[in-house]
Amino acid sequence: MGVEYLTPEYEVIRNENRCIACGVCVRQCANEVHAFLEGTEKIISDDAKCVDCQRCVSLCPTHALKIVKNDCRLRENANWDNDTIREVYKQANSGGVLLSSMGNPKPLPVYWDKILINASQVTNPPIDPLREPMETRVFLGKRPQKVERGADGKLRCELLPMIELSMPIMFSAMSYGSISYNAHASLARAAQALGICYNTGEGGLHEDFYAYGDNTIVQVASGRFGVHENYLEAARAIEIKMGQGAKPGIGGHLPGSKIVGDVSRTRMIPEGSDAITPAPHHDIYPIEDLRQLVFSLKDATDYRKPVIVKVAAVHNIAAIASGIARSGADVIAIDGFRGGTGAAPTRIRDNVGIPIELALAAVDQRLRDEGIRNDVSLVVGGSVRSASDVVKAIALGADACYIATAALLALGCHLCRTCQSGKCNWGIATQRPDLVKRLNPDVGSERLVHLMDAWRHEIKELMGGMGINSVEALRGNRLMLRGVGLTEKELQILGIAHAGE
Amino acid sequence: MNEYIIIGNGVAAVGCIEGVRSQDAEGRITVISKERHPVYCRPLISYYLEGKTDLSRMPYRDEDFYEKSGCRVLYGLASAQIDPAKQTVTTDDGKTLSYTSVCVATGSSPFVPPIAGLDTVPDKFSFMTLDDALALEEATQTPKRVLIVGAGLIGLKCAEGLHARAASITVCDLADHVLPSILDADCASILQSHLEQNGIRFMLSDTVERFDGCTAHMRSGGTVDFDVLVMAVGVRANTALAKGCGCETNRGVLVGDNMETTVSGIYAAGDCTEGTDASCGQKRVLAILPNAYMQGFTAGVNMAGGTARFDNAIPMNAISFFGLHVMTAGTYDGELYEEKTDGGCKKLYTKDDLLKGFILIGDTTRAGLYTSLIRERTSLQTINFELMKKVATSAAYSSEKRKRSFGGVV
Amino acid sequence: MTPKEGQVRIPSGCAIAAVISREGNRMTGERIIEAMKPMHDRSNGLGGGFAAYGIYPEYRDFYALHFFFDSRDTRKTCEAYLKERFEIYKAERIPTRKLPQITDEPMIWRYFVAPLQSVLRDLQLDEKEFVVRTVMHINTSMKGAYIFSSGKNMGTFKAVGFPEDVGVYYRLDEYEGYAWTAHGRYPTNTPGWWGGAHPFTLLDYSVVHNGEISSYDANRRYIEMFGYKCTLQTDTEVITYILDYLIRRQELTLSEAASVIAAPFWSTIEGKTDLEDKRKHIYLRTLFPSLLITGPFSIVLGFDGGLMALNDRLKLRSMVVGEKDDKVFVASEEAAIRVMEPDAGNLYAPAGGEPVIIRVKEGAY
Amino acid sequence: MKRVYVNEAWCLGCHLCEYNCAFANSGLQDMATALKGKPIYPRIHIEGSDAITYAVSCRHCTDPICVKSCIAGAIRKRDGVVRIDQTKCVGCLTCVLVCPYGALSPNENGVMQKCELCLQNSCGEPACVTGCPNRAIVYEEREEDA
Repeated sequence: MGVEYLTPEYEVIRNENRCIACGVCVRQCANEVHAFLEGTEKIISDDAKCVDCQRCVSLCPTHALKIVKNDCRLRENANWDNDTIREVYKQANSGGVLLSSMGNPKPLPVYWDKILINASQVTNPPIDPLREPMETRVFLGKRPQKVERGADGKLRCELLPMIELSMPIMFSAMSYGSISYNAHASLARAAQALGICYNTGEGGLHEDFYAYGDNTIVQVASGRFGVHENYLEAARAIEIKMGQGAKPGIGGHLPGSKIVGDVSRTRMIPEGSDAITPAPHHDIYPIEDLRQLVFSLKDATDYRKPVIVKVAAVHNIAAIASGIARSGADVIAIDGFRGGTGAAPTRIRDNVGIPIELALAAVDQRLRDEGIRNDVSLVVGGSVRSASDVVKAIALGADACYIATAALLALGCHLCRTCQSGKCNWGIATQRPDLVKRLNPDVGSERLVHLMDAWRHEIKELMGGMGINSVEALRGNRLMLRGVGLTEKELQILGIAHAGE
Repeated sequence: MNEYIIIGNGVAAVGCIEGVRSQDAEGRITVISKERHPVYCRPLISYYLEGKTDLSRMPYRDEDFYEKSGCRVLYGLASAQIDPAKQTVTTDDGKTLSYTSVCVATGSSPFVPPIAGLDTVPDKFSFMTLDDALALEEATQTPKRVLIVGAGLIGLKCAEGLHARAASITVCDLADHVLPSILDADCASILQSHLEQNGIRFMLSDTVERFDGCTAHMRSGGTVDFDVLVMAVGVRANTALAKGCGCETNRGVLVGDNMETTVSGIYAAGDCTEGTDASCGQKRVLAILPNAYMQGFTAGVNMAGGTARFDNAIPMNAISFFGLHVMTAGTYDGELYEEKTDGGCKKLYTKDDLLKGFILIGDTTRAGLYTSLIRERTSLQTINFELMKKVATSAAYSSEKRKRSFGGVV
Repeated sequence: MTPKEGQVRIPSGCAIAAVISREGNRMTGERIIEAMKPMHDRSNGLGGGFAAYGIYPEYRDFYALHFFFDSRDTRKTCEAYLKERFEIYKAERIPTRKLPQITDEPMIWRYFVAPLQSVLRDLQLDEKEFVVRTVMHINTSMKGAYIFSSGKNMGTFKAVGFPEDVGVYYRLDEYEGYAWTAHGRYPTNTPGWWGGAHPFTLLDYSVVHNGEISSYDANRRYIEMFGYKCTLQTDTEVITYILDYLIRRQELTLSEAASVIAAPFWSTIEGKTDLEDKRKHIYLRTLFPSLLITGPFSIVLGFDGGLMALNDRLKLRSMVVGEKDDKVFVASEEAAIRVMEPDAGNLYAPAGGEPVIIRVKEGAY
Repeated sequence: MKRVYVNEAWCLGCHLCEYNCAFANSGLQDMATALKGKPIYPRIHIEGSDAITYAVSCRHCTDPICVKSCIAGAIRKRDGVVRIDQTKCVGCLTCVLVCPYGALSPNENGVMQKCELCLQNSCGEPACVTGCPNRAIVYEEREEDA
């Protein structure tokens, strides 16, 4: 290949007055952007290799580095913008499907940001979370329709298996393989410390993490990687993955180069073989097949594990959710179109699926209209970015939120969106031992705990402001929300009034 | 209350005081010091001449050391004799002190060979004590021609110390290379040429046959005219006192690992002793400072009723001349690994799966790791010696050992 | 035009009072009317009302449906609707006194009715559920008609005005009941609407409430799954439906229902040493999370044969209880109790979430 | 007492500890001014092989052989911390000869220096610890034989 027409996307700017040539940037960049000019103490940078992950910037002790977007631009064109043209060049160079990682970066509406939260004034006192108890505990799962009493007239206090969470947040599915051992260790340890759950994704459960079983949700995906009896037994709950927000309708492909050592053993596939996750579960074509899988898993685990069914938010999500609610599943997890991924075709990531806010509102209302909302809990994910997003999601009707991108950010991810390269400089989306060790789970788990502690404080503050002292009273409490800048239709779907009303 | 008497006031004495005090806060300690100075380290005297240290910085311990240690020092006295039966020490001014245990730390003295005409030399010195250094300083107020007899450690350090003060320095030695006691000819030549580059003149395989005032007549036939003569032929352990009270002696006072002599209640430490060289297992006088302290400390602990052993003494030296560092340790016995570098060298001797000794000239980075291998008698199979040979690094150890070293209290 | 109840959610502050005779001794409405006077400032003249139990002993087998109609036509349509479903034993205007303080009155009627057995059989519904559905239907679908009382041997009387005036207006001095509850309202909008006044009732459950609950929409959206329609958007309405759901439909006891709506904190539950009690609380909280009511409330629930007073779990609203002989008194302020019975004793403020349940002796009502 | 401990599992070999150390002990306000264009003389050093790296600094041994061996009496242990009186040091390197960890090294003037836990500079906490990006170096209390 001759000239590829691709100018470097970023420019590495080194302040020579500050650079002390310590070489940290040289040693830390897995993309080999920085190098000592041979025989000198001078460091040079190859802009073309830079993915803007900011590892060098973060570690440079004298703050001598910055990465900026290359301002070399093609002639302005509102239709054919730079990125679109670059993509055409790339495809003309390679003939391949474009690959991307993490969530949809396009400027599509973020409904969280168009929803505002209420607070108490005069007619009703705000509650100070520093003075009064403020409860964030939730239970996920199916609730019986009717209270039962024994012959003695006493309540038969028997509940179906549920997932108890100290706060309405879980770490969502990320497979061992797509992320590193240390990233998983961080998630598992944090989940245990926090009293919440993390999720294995479809990569199986590494033997070292069985100890965290009570805080683990194990996934059964269409590839069935790593699924065996002990795996199911170890878990707090089992999640059937039907789809993923970042790439609804397609499967996955973890290249053989990443199927090494423990990853291969944990997935139960030979080293070096590609891990192909089929687009559908080939044993689930219609909904009734799903019911069979749900009950197969329940049978296999003696009805002691709640079953979650995870789907991507797509156009007719309300009807799909209704079907899942009737399939015997205990929890429905819905993943919005902004959800992250270790690798997805760019076109799919950026163009398929719908926003989680609308999906959530539609599903919650549909299940209530059908009187089956108590049969399932709703967990939503796909770009829940902050405590206020969580509060809005709960008020719209979610029982809990799944977060992954925010968790990865806590671990050091800088959203450079090149996970697919396997050269994650932050030790997260990589299996290269020298890179994996960059994520010390002591630090990682502590940062995750910090993040969740902070969010919990914020959730409590927000609830206290509304005069609510338990998250149960927030769930589905849409009166606490108002829209701004939304159309009648959007407000109607969200089931909220406009600000000022 | 126990009465401890320490005869001598060098580093071994300090070790002994600190050893006693680690066990017994009460007992009375008496130090009998021939020199009139509080404890200092003799190796510093060349640095003193060189101007790298001064009298105020030379004391080995703080000014209040003796007071804080509850010790009385009798300066300017030598012990005349020890009576082990009566458990007394009689000083040369006739006082008799009783002891519960006594430590002989009498050190060593320069050996001055009987050379004809030595009495005709007006300015002649030894180079052992601070007083020697002060006298030499006085004698070299104006640049003088200096002749040093002896190219051992003392002679060469003296040469370096006087370098800036002397008009010329000539060093002669019967041996065919410098530092014959610690270097082989090969390594010595590196050092010698470095010293020569710095203006020191050598006359090796040669010695003074006769002095005639300020002229030395050499065996080789030549003459050397000089103003100041320093005799640095060697040292002898001061064993007379111990021998006098029945302790067995050889070249030094014989001691066991607990530093007790062959006479019960009498301990010995420092340059006057002959202990076991752990690198070869033979008895040797190891007249080096770290050993003196550790022997003194061991003696002190045992004198005060504690239990301590010092069984990994090895010969070792760190010395530098005009910026060139030389380190040696152990015995030069066994298979040789050798590296030559620009202006330096490395020699490692291994035998029976152990590192026995080494010589480093020039790069001495982390030399302590090699020393440790000898002292700890580390099996070389348990480490990556191929790596260790090339560079002294704990990377050659197992990760468990590193974990203990860097992740634990050591 | 300012919106009225049901079109918008109107927060309000309030005064409540109640009295009950454990012996079933009947009292006229005079004393409870007097009790509202010292709490005058807790209302603003935009709503007052009373619920009385044991007032219709001669019609005890019939549901007493109290109606507001906005026109004669509405009443006729409504009566026709009722006739298809109920035997109407008696229909009459509720007697009132003209008072200058009470204006804009609607037509106020009561019907003593019994469901037609044939209809019940056709619909496969029990009697109470059938009455509830009728009330829901009329209140949501028949414009201009509103049932504000639907229990047996009890009745609710409410209007726009100060409660002491409302009592006189409805001639409550002429009724005798073994239990009374009263409510004065301080809504935060101007017009008020007769239907929006308290107590709010369904069957024999009546609720007077002081507070503004923050869990409202969570509660509402939950309870609406079970056929209830919260047309008024008031706290009292949703609380009434919740209690109906828990007590009548889920057959929980009063104290169990109280443990759902004013559930103890998890930390309290975990600290319980009575394991059975602990298990019960975990069960109820886990089963009915969306019926937890947060925010300030003090309520008195009236039901056939008793009262239950309950505060929110943080006790963000005042409520005191006192007693004398066979009578038990509940009010927002002690002054109100003193008016009813100057010598009332055992006065105390129940803790948040601790239900006070008073029942009339079996057979005495 | 608190000491600096190193866990090679997390050491990235980035050498930041060395630079942070050199800067902390430079007495200067700005790292670039302090370290630009000159060799650095840190008191902590990264060592390692192809597979592992780790930082080495003074262990503040319970029974420090350097203290016993110093010919100038310049190395003393006080309050658990082994310190060098640089005014007394004559640069003989005997301490280098005896230290089994390789924790001592000379400064640019040939005077010995070693980690003194940043107790003598303005850092408060060892700079190598605060600057370590992966918590491979920690400053904490540990039990003997732990």
